Order: sequence, then C-alpha cells, then structure tokens
Amino acid sequence: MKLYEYMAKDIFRKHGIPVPEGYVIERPDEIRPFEGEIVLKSQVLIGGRGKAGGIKFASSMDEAKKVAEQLLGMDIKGYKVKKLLIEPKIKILKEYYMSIIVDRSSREAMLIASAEGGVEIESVPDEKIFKRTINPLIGVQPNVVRALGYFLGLDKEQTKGIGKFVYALWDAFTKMDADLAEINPLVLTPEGFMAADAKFIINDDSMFRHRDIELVEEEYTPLEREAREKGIAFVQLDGNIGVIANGAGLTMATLDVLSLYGGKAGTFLDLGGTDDPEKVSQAFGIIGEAPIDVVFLNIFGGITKCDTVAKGVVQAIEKKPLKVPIVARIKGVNEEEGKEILKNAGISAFSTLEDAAKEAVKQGGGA
Amino acid sequence: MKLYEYMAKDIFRKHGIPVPEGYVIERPDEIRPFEGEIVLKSQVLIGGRGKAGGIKFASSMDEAKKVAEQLLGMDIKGYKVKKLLIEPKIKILKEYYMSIIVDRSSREAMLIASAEGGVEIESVPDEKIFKRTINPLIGVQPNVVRALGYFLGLDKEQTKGIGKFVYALWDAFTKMDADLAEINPLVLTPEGFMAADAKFIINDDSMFRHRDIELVEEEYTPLEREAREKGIAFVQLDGNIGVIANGAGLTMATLDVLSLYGGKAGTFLDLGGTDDPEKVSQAFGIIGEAPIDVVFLNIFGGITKCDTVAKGVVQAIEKKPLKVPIVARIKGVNEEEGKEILKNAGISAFSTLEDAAKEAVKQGGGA
Amino acid sequence: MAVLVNKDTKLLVQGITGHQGRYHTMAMKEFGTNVVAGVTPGKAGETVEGVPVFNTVQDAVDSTGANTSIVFVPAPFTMDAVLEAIDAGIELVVTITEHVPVHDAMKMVSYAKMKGARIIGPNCPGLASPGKAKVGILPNMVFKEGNVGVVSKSGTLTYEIVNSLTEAGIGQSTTVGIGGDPVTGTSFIDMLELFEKDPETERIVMVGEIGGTAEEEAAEYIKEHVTKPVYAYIAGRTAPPGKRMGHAGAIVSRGRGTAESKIKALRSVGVKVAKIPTEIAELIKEDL
Amino acid sequence: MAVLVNKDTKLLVQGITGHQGRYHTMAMKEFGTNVVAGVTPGKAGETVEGVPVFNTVQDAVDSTGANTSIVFVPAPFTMDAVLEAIDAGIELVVTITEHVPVHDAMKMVSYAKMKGARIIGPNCPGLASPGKAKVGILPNMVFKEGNVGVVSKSGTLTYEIVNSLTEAGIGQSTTVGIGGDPVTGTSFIDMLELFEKDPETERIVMVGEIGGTAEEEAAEYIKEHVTKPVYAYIAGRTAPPGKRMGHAGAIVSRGRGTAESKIKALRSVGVKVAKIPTEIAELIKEDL
Repeated sequence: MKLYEYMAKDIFRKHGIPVPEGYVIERPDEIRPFEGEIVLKSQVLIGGRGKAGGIKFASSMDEAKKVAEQLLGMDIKGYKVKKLLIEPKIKILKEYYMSIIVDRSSREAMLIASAEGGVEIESVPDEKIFKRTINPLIGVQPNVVRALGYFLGLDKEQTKGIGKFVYALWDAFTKMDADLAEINPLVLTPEGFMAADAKFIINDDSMFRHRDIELVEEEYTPLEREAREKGIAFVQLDGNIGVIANGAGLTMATLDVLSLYGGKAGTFLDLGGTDDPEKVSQAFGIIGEAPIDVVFLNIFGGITKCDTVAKGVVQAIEKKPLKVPIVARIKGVNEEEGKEILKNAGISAFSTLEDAAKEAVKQGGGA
Repeated sequence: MKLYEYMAKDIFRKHGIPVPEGYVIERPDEIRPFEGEIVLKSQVLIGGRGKAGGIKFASSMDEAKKVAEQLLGMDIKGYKVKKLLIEPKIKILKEYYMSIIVDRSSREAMLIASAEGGVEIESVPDEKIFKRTINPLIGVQPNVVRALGYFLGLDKEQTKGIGKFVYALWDAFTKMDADLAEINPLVLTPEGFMAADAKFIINDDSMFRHRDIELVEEEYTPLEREAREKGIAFVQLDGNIGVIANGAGLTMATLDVLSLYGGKAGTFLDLGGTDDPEKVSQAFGIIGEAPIDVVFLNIFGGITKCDTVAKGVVQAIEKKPLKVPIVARIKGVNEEEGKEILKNAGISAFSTLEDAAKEAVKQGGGA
Repeated sequence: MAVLVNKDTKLLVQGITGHQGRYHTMAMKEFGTNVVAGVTPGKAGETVEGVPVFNTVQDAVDSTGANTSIVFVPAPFTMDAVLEAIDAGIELVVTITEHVPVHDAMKMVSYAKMKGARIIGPNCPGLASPGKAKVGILPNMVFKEGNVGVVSKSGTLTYEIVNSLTEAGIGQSTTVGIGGDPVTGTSFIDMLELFEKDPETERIVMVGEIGGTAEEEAAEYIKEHVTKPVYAYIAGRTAPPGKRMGHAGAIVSRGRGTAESKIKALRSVGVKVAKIPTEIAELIKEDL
Repeated sequence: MAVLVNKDTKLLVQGITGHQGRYHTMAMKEFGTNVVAGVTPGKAGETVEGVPVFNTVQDAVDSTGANTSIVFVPAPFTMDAVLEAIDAGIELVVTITEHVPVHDAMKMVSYAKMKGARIIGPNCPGLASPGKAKVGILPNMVFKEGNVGVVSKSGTLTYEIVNSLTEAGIGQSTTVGIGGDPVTGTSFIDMLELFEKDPETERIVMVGEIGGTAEEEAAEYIKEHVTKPVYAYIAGRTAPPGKRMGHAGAIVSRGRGTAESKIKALRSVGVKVAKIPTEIAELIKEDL
C-alpha cells in the first residue's frame, strides 16, 4: 500500500529520521500563522507533482490561503488533491537520494543512494549510484555506512550523520514491512541531514501487522476498491473485453492472446483457485459494472473442475443477468460437462484459447 | 563475568522477566518491615549455598535481623557473604529449569529447559531435558515455544506464559552478551511464572559494551585481580612452582609436563605474544608475590625472539629481584643468544622442556 | 531420476488438518507420493487419510524420517512453520501458502541458505515428477512421464501448458512452480541448473511473466551454462505499467520487468519463445 | 596442493596500517604469500610494504581480485570487518584478533555459513602451507614442506610442535591454528575433512586443549571418516576445574571438557596421543 507523503513522514519521524515539522490541512483556513516562508505540498500518490504545479511556496498568510485554495481540489494526472502538507521552507545546501527496497535478484534488501538527489533515480547514470544489498538477518552494518560515506564524498562527521539516517531508515523499512522506503531528496541543511520528501510502500501482504495505519486506496478505481474489499484480484483496463480467468498467469496470458487477435481487455479478473459459487457470483457482479462489451471467461480445470465453475457461472448470471454476451473457453477436468452446462445457459464454449479469443474479439466489435 | 543473583535479577527485570520484588542489604538494620515471611539469600558466586546454610527464612523483624546477623560475614565454600538479597517468600506450585547458553558445538545459542527444576541440571536425565539450538541471527521463534510447551506438559495458557519468559530471557541473553543466563528454579506461582533464582555470566570480551554493570571480582584471588588489572592472563594454583610461559596452550602444556615429573604448578602465567620489557616486569612482579619455591620460565621463540624475552627477564629481576630461583627453558628463534643473556644473569637455561621441568621440580624440592 | 523429488521422498504435510491440507494429502497419495506424516499443533495422535499427525515437525521427523515438507499453514504463521521445518533438518520445504509478507520471505530464504535447505515458493503450486512423486497442488491428470523439465512462475497457466504437452504426447521429467512472489526460495536459475544436470531431462520449458528481471538473469545463465534446448512463454505482454496483475511480483514499474525485455533477452540466447501458451508443445514437436 | 591457501591465494590485509598489520604483511610476503591489498578506512592511497591500501574491502577486491583476507582490526570492530569481507565476496577470512565478543563470533560464523564463506578464528594464529603461502602470524622459520597436516587450538604450542617435527625431518602440508575461543569459524572436524581429502597430506596432527567437546566430536568423526593416521596432544591435563586457562574456551566446568575425556575418546578411535608436546614427532617417526 502506497502511503501519502505525510503518512510516510510520520513513520520516518517515529523511527528517528529527521523530517520538517509539518501539518496536514484539508481546507485553506486551517493554515496556521507562520514566519518566513512555507511550502504547500499536494498530497497525491503520483510522482512528478512538482512539475505539475502541485507544490507551491508562500510567504504571507494571504498568499498561503490563496495558494491552498488553488491547490485543493486540483487534478494532478488524474488524482484529485484532497490534502496539503504544510511545512516551513528548508534551507538546502545539497540534495541526495536514498532508498531501501526489496531486491528480487538477491532476495535481500538493497540500499540505494546517490549524490544526485531530487531527480528520478532512473535518470541518474549507474556509476553515480551506490548500491549494497543488506541481508535481512544481519541488517545495516557500520562498513556499509563507511562505504556510503566514501562514495558520496562525505567527511567523517557527515558520514556519521548519514549513518544515523541509514540505521533509522532500515528500522522503518523492516519494522513497517516496506516494499520501498525512499527519501528523494534527502537534503543537507545547516542543521544536518533531513528527509525533504518521503515515499513509503507497505507490503500488501503484511498489512495485518499494521492495522494502525490509515488505509490508502486512492490508487484504485472505485470498482477495484470494491473488488479488493471482496478479496478479488481485479484490475480495470482500458479495453472493452471483460476477462475472467482462473490464475494470475492464465489471466495475463488471456489478455495477451486477445491482443494477438486485435482485441483489448477491459478487465483483469483472476478467480484464483476458487469454484465457490458465491465467489463466482461476486466476480460476475464486479465485471457487470465495468464498461465492457463482452465477457471472456477462460477456465482451465485442474484442482478446480470445469463443471463446478460452469455451475457457479450459471448461478451467478441467473441471479443477476449480465447486459453483455459471454464467450467462454473451457478446458481440462470435466470439460465436456462444463461446456454442456454453459451451452444450456446459452453460452458458447470453446476448447481452444485461440478460437474463443477470436470469437470474443468479434463479439466485442473489434478486428 | 559472573554476576551476583541480585544483579542478574536486575537484568532480568529490565528485560521483562518477572522476579520477586527484593532489595539488597549489607547490614541487618537495613531490613525493612514486612508482612508474612521473607527469605534472606546470601549473595555469593558459588553454587550450593542453600545446602551450605546460606538461605534462610524469617517471619518477624526480630527473627529476620537475627538471621541476617548470622548470614552476613558467613563463609560459604571460601566465599564471604557481604550482601543479602531480601525477598518475600513465594508460593511455589511447581519448579522448572531454564537456561540459554552459548553452545560451542553448534556455534549457536542453546535453550535448555526441564520440568525437573531446583536441582543441578547435570543430575537430570537426558530424556527429561529440552534442548534446542537458537540461531543468533533469527532468534527464538514461536515453534520453539510450542515445542517447549509440549515437552514440559504445559497447557496452552501456560505455554503462552512460558513463551513470554523465553523471549525475555533471549532478549537479556543477547542484549547483555551472556555466556549463560540461567533460571533455576523457574517457578510456577498462582500469579504465573517467575524467576526464583538467577545466574548470569556476561562474556568477558564484551564488557566494553556494558560499562554500566558493576564489576564483580570476587571469584578471583587478590593477586589474580591485580594481574587482571594489568591485563595479564594469570591463574593462581595450589602447587609451589611458578610457571610463566608464552601462549595459553604452551603454558598449560608446561603445567602438564611438570606434573609428569612429580611437580605441581603454583601459577599459570601466560605472557602471550609480548616481549615488551615493561610487561615482562609486571609478570615477574605478580609471580614474585605468589607463594612459590621456584619460577619456571618456558619460552618458545617465534614471532617473539628468545633474546628479547631474555633481556626483559633480566631487566625485570634487576629492577626487583625474586626471592626464589628461576629455571628457564628457552627454545626457538635466537635461542643461543637468549641462553647466554640468562646465563650471565645466573639463570640456568635448558633447551628441552623435559630437562628444564626435571630441574624445576628438583629445585622446588619435589620428587 | 528426477529433480528434487523422487521415490525416496518422505513427505510431511504442515497444516494437514486444514481443508487444503486434507484434500492435497489425498491427491498427493493418489499421485504416488509417500506421505509419512502431518503436523498441526495440538492435533498429535489424529490421522488424516491414514497419515499420523504430530504436534511438532521434530516429533514427526523423529518418528517417520520425513525429509521433505509441504506447507499449507496460513500466511501469518508460514515463516514460523518453514523455520521449524528447516530446524528439524527438512531439506526441501515446498511453501504453497500465498500472501506471505515479503520480509518473512526474505528471512526464511536467508535462513534456509544458512542451514543448507531449499525452499520452493512461497505462493507456488509445488512440483511433480510423474511416476515418482508430487509435492504440491498441481492437478494429477495433466502429467505424463517423459523428458521435458518445466519451470514456471504460474499455477493454472502451467497446468494448461503441461496439459498441452501431454496431449501432444510430450511427457515431463519434473514440473516445478516456483511462485510469482517477488522473493522466492528457488529461482529460474536454480531450476535451470538442476535440469541441466538431470540426465532424465532433455528439454526445458520456462514459463515466465512480467515483473522483476529473473527471466533476463535466466537468459544470461542459459547463455553460459545450459546446453539443452529451452522453450519459453512469457505472460503479461499487454499488461499496463504500474498495475499489479494478480501475483505480487507481476508488475511493470519504473520501466523494469516488461515482457518485451524478457522475450528479447531469451530469444537472444537461442530460446524459442511461444506467442500463445499452447504453442510451446508445437515448438517442441518441430524439434523432435 | 595444500588446503585452504596456495599459490592462487591473493591476500588482503584488513587493518594493514596498524603495528601487527604492517609487521605480518612483511613476514607473510617473506614466506611467499601474494599480498595484494590492504584496507584501513581513511588510508586509501597509502602503501604498506609496497602493498596498496584501500578504504573498503570492496574497493580492494575490485582493484586487486583479492580472494582471501586476514583481519587484524581491534576486537570491537572485528565482526564488522569480517562481515565486510564476506559481503565483498572474500572466500576465506582468517581472523587473528583476540577478545572478540562471543555473540559477535556466533553472528559472523552464521553469516559466513549463509554466504558460503569460511572463517578461521577468531583468536587464532592463522595457517601456513610451506612453499606456498602463509596467512597468519605463525613464525616462518619453524616450517618445512612435507606431508603432515597440523590442526591446533593453540599458538605457541603449535609452533613448538611444528618446530619439533621440522627438527625431526618431518615436513608439513598445512598447519592451521583454529583458535581457542568457544565459538570459532572452523573446527577440528572441518580441518579433518579437508586433510582427509588432500592428496598431499598423509598424516594428521591434532593439538587440542581442555574445554568444550570439540576433541570428542573429532574422535567420532575420525572413527567414521578419517583413514589417515592421526596423532594428538591435549594440553591442560592438570588444569583445575572452574579456572580459565588463558584461552576463553580453555576451562573445565560442570564436569565437561576434561583432558582425560578427550584423550580417552581419541585413543579409543586409534589416535596416538602424546604425553608431552615434542613426543608427537617421535610417534610419527616410529610409524615411518
């Protein structure tokens, strides 16, 4: 789950990472009196909000309220600004980049840092990026901090300062089950290092350990949110064919085969290993609400039998009929029985993915 | 460093292990008013103090003071009682044993427990002892606690209770760099589990991380304490030959060879890899204070050269002459030069350990 | 011979008294697997499908000599179950459970490495060597004994592909589902190494998907170390960036993990990449 | 061939700018060791005995291809130095430093196991293969090339024994001081295994001492796995219980770790145990 900047900074603060003293507002009149200059930061989950005009400065109450009015409700790349984080403007001597991620290749964590901060790390050349895997059982050791200090060209005192940062970031990363904990820019101020921005993704599978964290679901469409609540793996796409299949890999493959024949999927819905009629019903309920022209059901029967899934489908559409046609492809265990059940409900069922895909594309009005 | 029971219980308390609410006294009049019954426990580093009469109960102030008077100053197996730990008497339903030690064979820690508590664990038959190695990088995991609960015949609630104990003991063991953390007996009271006794040894090499812990040196003789302060590996033994050698293994071997010829060492003094005259001087200063009849110096010259050690020896005895004769065995690099230097100082130097040992035994009046 | 499991496999089922545990104990026995024990804390003394249940893995190992384990326990307790198996000396721990926290996965994989054990999964369907043993939830009827080694990140998609191989008369030596999570105990490379060494395996099928760079790394490995013909299918060509396609690992983000990159890397080292899953059987047939 | 070190050893000295580091860099070079790099944080760019110094082990490895390391850094920083070496891909880390906290020793030994590296020590004199290389602080002049493998918990006592072998005309393949601490990276058994496999080693000398049960475990191992003749000396026969004899591991406590028990165990599996250190050379001579 991706967190808003202010939530990420809360976590950082709790784990000892220095962040600017800020507060969150939802209305312009919540701005508190201030001296000097403040920064108003739109709280959205998408990157590049600075360039999109989502971050502004103000040096008087009047100006601040005007800016807040302008930012709140603004649309940034499809995300609506509902909250602003208000912080004093920081005096920045230098900007760095630092993050810890789960590294798939090494199956360990990875510390990434660069003296080129404030820009997307992807745009920094490799030789300017410090990378060290951190084993989860041993954690960050002093030699990693030393190597980082040398790489970034820091003096002894600064290395000590950034060391505290790394240990604290590791603490936040591990205790909060992060997929990613990123500080960009990590800024050097006259008072030392500070996290000027913060990005934090909590591993979805670990949320049961972090019930105190406010749920963020902005990154999902309303329909995706509904599916998540029901525990259904569902992604909304921009085509017009509603794909349901069993298994993530098979569902992806179904999308790909449709595309080969000129079709475009409007949904990715993975039934998983279930043939529970209730679950199948819920899945068809979700699909029914998506803006699609045809449903493409692709089932490979293994542990889940074709006929039980077919029965579930028929029950589901009897309970709440779909407004669009269904094209099915049924293969595997009890294939014939499954086809028969679907046929009786008026659903054409194919054996090969190719034939079914072609039919779905046709019914969807494509190619 | 072995801790007194009250120090061990302080550590336990800090790490969340329930212990009786007690306090330490050095004078009988420090006993505080109480209700019910109290136990007065002599604080000595030796086991078996209960059988030796070092633990007493009292149920009135008068009785308590009388008992305290009797215990304070008492001699238990050569250790003088200077402090008493005063605790309320606990209602004991059952006694268990639990410890965590550094296990040499597995190079991990080991959790040891038994339902046969209150007796020396060495006297408990193997099949009644629970043993599980705990890897230092992963720590105690829930499955270990489950297995322990089944082994001890605990119910689910009790297993939960003993689990808290194990986690807390692991915390104390690792954070305090223990060689051994032992609770015997670990008692089940109507209020749950509690550490009735406590034994704790902090790893000597880790003391630099635990400067806040009061130093306990009771287990050493005054001369051993002096040597420790000077950083000299010195052990006082009950023979009359004062052995100095370089290297722990060689010093032990020297003791053994002496014994083969009927002699008995009065000291174990390992010069280590040093040939620094100041260090050699200090070593001879220590040896000079030990009740011995002859000094046996055994040097194998390698990285340390025989002649430099010989020079150091001569300097040392010139500065402060020994009251007893020195028999030397010198072998290895610059052997001849070393022998010459010693000979000039009136010290007979042999090449073989056997010859030298025989001479030392003779001069010591033995065999 | 087959890789990882064979007739010497003595299987322990962790979480045997649950719905999945029970069902698959039966299915694995039907496949011919020697299921010797089950573990569910507090259920010692019961039996499931004739298999004795123990409180702890150590008890089960001591009583039955189990050397392989399959884990069905719920995600919050999976790491503990896997560590328990490793500590009891189990050499191969097949972890079926999905939704295991990724930090738990990292820890258990590191611990397994330290103790010389192998984990397959988490979030995987397990593995099957037809004619020998199955340790997993793959459907029994899709397999046929033969000489193609299959390694895959997917579940159902794998069954589909294996089924099409079987229908085409192409048997399999071992089929391994390594799981689609970001951190798994066994990688494509690990399996390629085993298949390359296995005298019974003549051809290798790799089923990948978007996310991460495991397929690209596998391509590098194939170039240097694999002499047997490799066939591949990569799912997710049309998945949009930033959207997680079911599996926790199946996401194209920050320009990494695209199907194009994987397909290109595999083709460049001579791997035949199929456009649709069932095409793999055809590609193999062409080469026979 | 010799075990663990040979002409391919490219040695890195951690803590090279300290007194011990400097002295032994020279002595190891004199022995013929290929010392390629040193590390002392903050001293990059300097040289010691002609050896370039780097700030980090990774830098040293990247620049020189070092594959073995010797650690002279002070005890409070030893674990960090060892972990740094392991993370940089060093395969053999010889840890000379004494007084390393035992919990640090346990952690670094576990970590090495996870990463497939070997630690010798801590608190050990290192190892020497005459005619090939020395990675340690053992005195150069006591060695002679030959076919006896020596493994010992001691320092000076080992030099004494090796010297007596050399004086008797008996050369050594490799001499390894594994250290006398309670937890060490390499055990008697590890070395027995290597010596048994090494074609250049014909006889094995084991120098043990009181404390622990490593010698008893070695006896078990010898019984099952060692075919070459083994000779032993055990120090500490007359050490009183409860008194630590210098080495952190050398203590007889709770009735465990006595010399009698060790000698008995070794004799029972055919090991010839010497009464005094120099007798080992005589026992070997009798067998020649």
